[in-house]
Amino acid sequence: MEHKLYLSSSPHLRAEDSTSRIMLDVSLSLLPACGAALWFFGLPALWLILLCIGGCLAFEALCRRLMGQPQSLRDNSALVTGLLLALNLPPSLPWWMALLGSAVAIGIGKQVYGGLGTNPFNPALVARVVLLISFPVQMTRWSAPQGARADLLSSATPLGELKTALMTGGTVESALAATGGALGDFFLGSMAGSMGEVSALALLAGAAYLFWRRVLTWQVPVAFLGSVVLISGLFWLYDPAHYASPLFHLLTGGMMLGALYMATDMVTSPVTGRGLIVFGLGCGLITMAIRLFGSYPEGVSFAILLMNAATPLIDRFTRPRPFGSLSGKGRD
Amino acid sequence: MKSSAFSGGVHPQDFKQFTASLAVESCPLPEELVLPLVMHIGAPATPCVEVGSRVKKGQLIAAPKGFVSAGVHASTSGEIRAIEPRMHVNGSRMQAMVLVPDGEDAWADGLEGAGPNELTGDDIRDRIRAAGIVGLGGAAFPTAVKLSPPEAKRINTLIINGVECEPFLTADHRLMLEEGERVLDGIEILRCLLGVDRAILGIEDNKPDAIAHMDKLCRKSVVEVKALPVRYPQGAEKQLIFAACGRTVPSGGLPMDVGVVVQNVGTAAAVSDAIRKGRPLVERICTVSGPGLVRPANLRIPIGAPLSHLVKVCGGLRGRTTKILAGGPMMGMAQAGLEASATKGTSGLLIFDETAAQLRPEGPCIRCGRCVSACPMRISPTTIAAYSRLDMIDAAEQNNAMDCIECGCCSYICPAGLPLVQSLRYARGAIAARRRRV
Amino acid sequence: MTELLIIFVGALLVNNVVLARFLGICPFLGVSKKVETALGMGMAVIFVMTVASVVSWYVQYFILNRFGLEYLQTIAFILVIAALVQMVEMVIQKVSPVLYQSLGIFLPLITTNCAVLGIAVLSIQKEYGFLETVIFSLGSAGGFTLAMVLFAGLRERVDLGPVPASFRGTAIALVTGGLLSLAFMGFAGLVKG
Amino acid sequence: MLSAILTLGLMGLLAAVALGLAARKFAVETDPRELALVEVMPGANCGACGYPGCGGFAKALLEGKAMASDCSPGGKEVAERVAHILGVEAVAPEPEVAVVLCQGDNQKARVKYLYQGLRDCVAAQALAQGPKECPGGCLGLGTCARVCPFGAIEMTAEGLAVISRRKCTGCRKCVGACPRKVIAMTPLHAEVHVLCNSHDKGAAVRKYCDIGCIACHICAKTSPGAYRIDNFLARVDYEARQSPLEAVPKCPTRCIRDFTQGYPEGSRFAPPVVPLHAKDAAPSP
Repeated sequence: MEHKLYLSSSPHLRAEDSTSRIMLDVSLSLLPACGAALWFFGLPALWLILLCIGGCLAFEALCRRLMGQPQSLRDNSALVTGLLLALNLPPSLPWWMALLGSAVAIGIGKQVYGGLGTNPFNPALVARVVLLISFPVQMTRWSAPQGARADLLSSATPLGELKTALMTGGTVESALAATGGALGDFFLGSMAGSMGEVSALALLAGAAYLFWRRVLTWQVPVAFLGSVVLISGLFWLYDPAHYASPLFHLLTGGMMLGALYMATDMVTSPVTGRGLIVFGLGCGLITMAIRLFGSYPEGVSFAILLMNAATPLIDRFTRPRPFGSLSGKGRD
Repeated sequence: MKSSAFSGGVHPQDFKQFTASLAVESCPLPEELVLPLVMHIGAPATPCVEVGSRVKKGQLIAAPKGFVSAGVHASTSGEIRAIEPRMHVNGSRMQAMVLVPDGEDAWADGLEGAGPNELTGDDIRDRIRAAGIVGLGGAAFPTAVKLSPPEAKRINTLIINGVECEPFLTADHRLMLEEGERVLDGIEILRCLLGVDRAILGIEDNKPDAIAHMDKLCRKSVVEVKALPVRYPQGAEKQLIFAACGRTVPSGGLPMDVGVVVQNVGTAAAVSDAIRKGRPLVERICTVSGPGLVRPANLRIPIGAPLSHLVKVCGGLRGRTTKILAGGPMMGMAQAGLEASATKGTSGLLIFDETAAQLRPEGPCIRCGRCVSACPMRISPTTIAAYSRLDMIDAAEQNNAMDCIECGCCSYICPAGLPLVQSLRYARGAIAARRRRV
Repeated sequence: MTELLIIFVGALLVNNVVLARFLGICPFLGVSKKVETALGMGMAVIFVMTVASVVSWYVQYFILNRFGLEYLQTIAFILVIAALVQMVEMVIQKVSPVLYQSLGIFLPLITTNCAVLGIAVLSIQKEYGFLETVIFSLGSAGGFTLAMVLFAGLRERVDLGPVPASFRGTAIALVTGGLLSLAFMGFAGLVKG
Repeated sequence: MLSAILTLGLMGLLAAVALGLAARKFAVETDPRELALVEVMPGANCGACGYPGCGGFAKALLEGKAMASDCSPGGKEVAERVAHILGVEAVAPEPEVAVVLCQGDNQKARVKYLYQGLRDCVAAQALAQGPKECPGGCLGLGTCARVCPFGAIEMTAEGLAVISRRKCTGCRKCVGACPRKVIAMTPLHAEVHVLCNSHDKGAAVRKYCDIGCIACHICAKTSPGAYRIDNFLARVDYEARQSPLEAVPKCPTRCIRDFTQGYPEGSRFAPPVVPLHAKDAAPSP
């Protein structure tokens, strides 16, 4: 043997899944949602998606270069951020705002902390919220879903209609009538909203793939959606005229996108199973608090960001008890 | 009785197809045998023969020093050529006895066995100690020590480890298939010695032939053969105890705290030899395998055979060798060459070529939590590794770093390719050093 | 009852003293490197803020208003708060030296903590009654503690990572604080605070 | 106006009385010297003294457990001030600096195997005694640089630790951290060092290192008394009166280095321009 051997610490076998593969899986699973966006909002949606992805990749490369760090495009995480950001934006957003969002997501949301894995907040959501607060008009100017022949008619989201109706003394029914949609349409995605959040069907299909690939774990979606159903259900049973049904809450706004993709972001959620459940419950609780009582019609993004902030604390208090530790004995 | 599943664990590809169906073959004697004075956990043995003296197979050449120690026996007849530092499988040079075989392979005189009821418990224990038997599963803890629990600890269950959960390795598998009687005899001796009437032989269910065979043999005895669902690290002591009889060894405690003694099947076979034939531990079965080897095999090797000799017996290297491991791929030690020699604990020698050894480049932790859910000791490897990297030893200790058993599940599953086990080992080393100082 | 709840939630979340009113930034940045110290500081602030508000309320309504000395509000409040904090400092030093050591220089800083003075003044401005003042200051101090602890958790985590050299320390803490404040904006309008 | 003054005055008086009572009731005994001691410490909290931080050292001093001269980063100055506060005689410590006794970077020294894993010398050393063929050479993974509280150690691009003699305060942290014991404490006045740490025989050293000591004895012959060969490794006798300088250019493997002429190859530290003994005279920051 004239060449040198490799030496490393045990173990010497490695599982197949790598970071870049996981990120690629997430991107692949978002394809149905992208397709739905294209179907309902037409070519502008495609441009916006490509712009966000391109922007994120470019800013990622730029930041790494400025910091004198090795390039990290190959881990595919910027791709995921770009995709998720695009799907969180209204289809009629001016192009430069999308670029600005990409810069915020990658720069402030992620690279400033040292890159992948270190950011405490979900980068795409940081960008979305920054845009929402900076450009409230453009960020809430929704185009109605018109299929491929998009004629960019302005319209309000079902949640927006609901909030307006309730504030002006209307009822849930009048709000639903104003959106002109049925729950079935919401499920397929035929409603106004951010590009990726409209079609629950497409999102569920993608999530099923992720679940099969074992990238997605059940805790956050189940806890998140479960607590939303529970809370909205209680209020709905109490007064159906002024509180929308659980199904309405599940299918509208960013609920599906948030619960299946944004809240399940590995980097910004807890590492333990118990922690993930607490995280999901917290997301659901805050989302419903904002939706029912807040001034914003939609609270998913804020809820996830707030729970992102609580993640280090959740991790600390759900630290697993070692096998055989005295307090853990009862569980066995 | 139903078997409980321990939490965590992983399912690596087992690669046992290389050698699982190959009968154990004898390994020819090498030109020299290198017997390190430390082949066990505990104090090094002290040489008790002079350089240049002629020794017979089975003769004690280095005596144990203290209670936790084990003697070294000549694994063939020949001449002690030197006592000098030689490369050990642990990677450093350590004092070893170099034995040049004379080719006769003649047993020492006076090695006599005993019948089933001739010996008292203390006699058996003394014979096991005198035979230099250590745990043959890999940890190499002196067996006699394990068999001498303090009075206060009541032992009521003997668990025999036939799990062999490490990929590639088939030594225990073949031993049970080919010499099941010897294993069973050893189990019976150990059982009587400990005075327990419950013995469980745990075997993973990827070895159905061994399960069937041992089940048939054990029908007449009280030994219960238990098929365990495949999961790494089933063979780790605490996990095996939990899987086999549902008891939880307390954190920082020993199996005896829950009334259990665990022994490996190979150890049981060695105990049988020591009692029935009076023969000390001079050989073991070692799986020599891996894609980088011409002819993988299960070899019955004399203790102290150089690794290079084992490779030669197996037809030599094939392709571009990238990695050499002593032991299994999950917990075994990487070697810088073939210079070292097999010790009592060397259950396998694995040769990887470039298809197997490519570790993925390290990336940042993405907090996926897979290491946390894979950890059979239920600690948080990624958290401890982060602290370890910054030398935050206090924080690592608070996060239960000392519970780590270095099974390798976390590093195996990590998508970022982080050397988590190494970080944990580093933290554990620092914690232990600090505890010694205080 | 609902009124009090609204005041409490409003002070705790919607108009969070640190993240929405931007008062008390000094300890927010200074004592937030560890969750334990942040929690200790939070507890100290809960105590000081509540007592200070209550005493200030009495001073306002029973002394200043009675003698027509409303213009002395700021100086009188500062006097009361400073004396209180000194007292707390002495007690903590005696009772819990460990807590005293970790709070260190920041205990005297509560003296000049604008949050404490701010909440005392705000509850007068909002013309709260006695019970409302107590609830308001408890909520505000609770919000301060909540923000501190969340922020300390985030900082502990961020400090483990490879933050670029130019952002290390206060810079990244401010970025994180900004993002946290952003997230808290979601509570806007939750109750009319 | 009067009422304002009276009110405020009364309130102030009330507060003062309350505070005074509290101060008496909750008084905590502290040794005023402790504060004074912490004041004069360097404040690096490096732990070189063996106590937790400068505060811990001050406590230990007061309890008589530590010596005034135990603070090596502070050197003579701190020792004197501490002694003054404690009212004892100062014993000035001999100033020392740490030196990495190796020049075998990745270019000059051969590796035993290709290491994959933690970028840490202690972790690498645990794997078959480290990736370098040389049993004593610098592993170059930067454990010492990480533990140095003064930023006095840099890692060259080719993987060699170099210690700045200016920034080093002699706290010995790196000495304790190095798994290969390649860092030695040397007197500050010594400027010539044999930069090799291998006790192997010359032939063995030649095989794995271009710049290691081969124990040829030329240095000992050129500058008699200034060097001694200790188990196949030359060492400068720092106590000797003879100057070791003459032997520096004669060394066939160039492993003897005169530090006034610069640091080992690859270091970005500027070579010292003034003689190093002048360090004491240099204005302290």
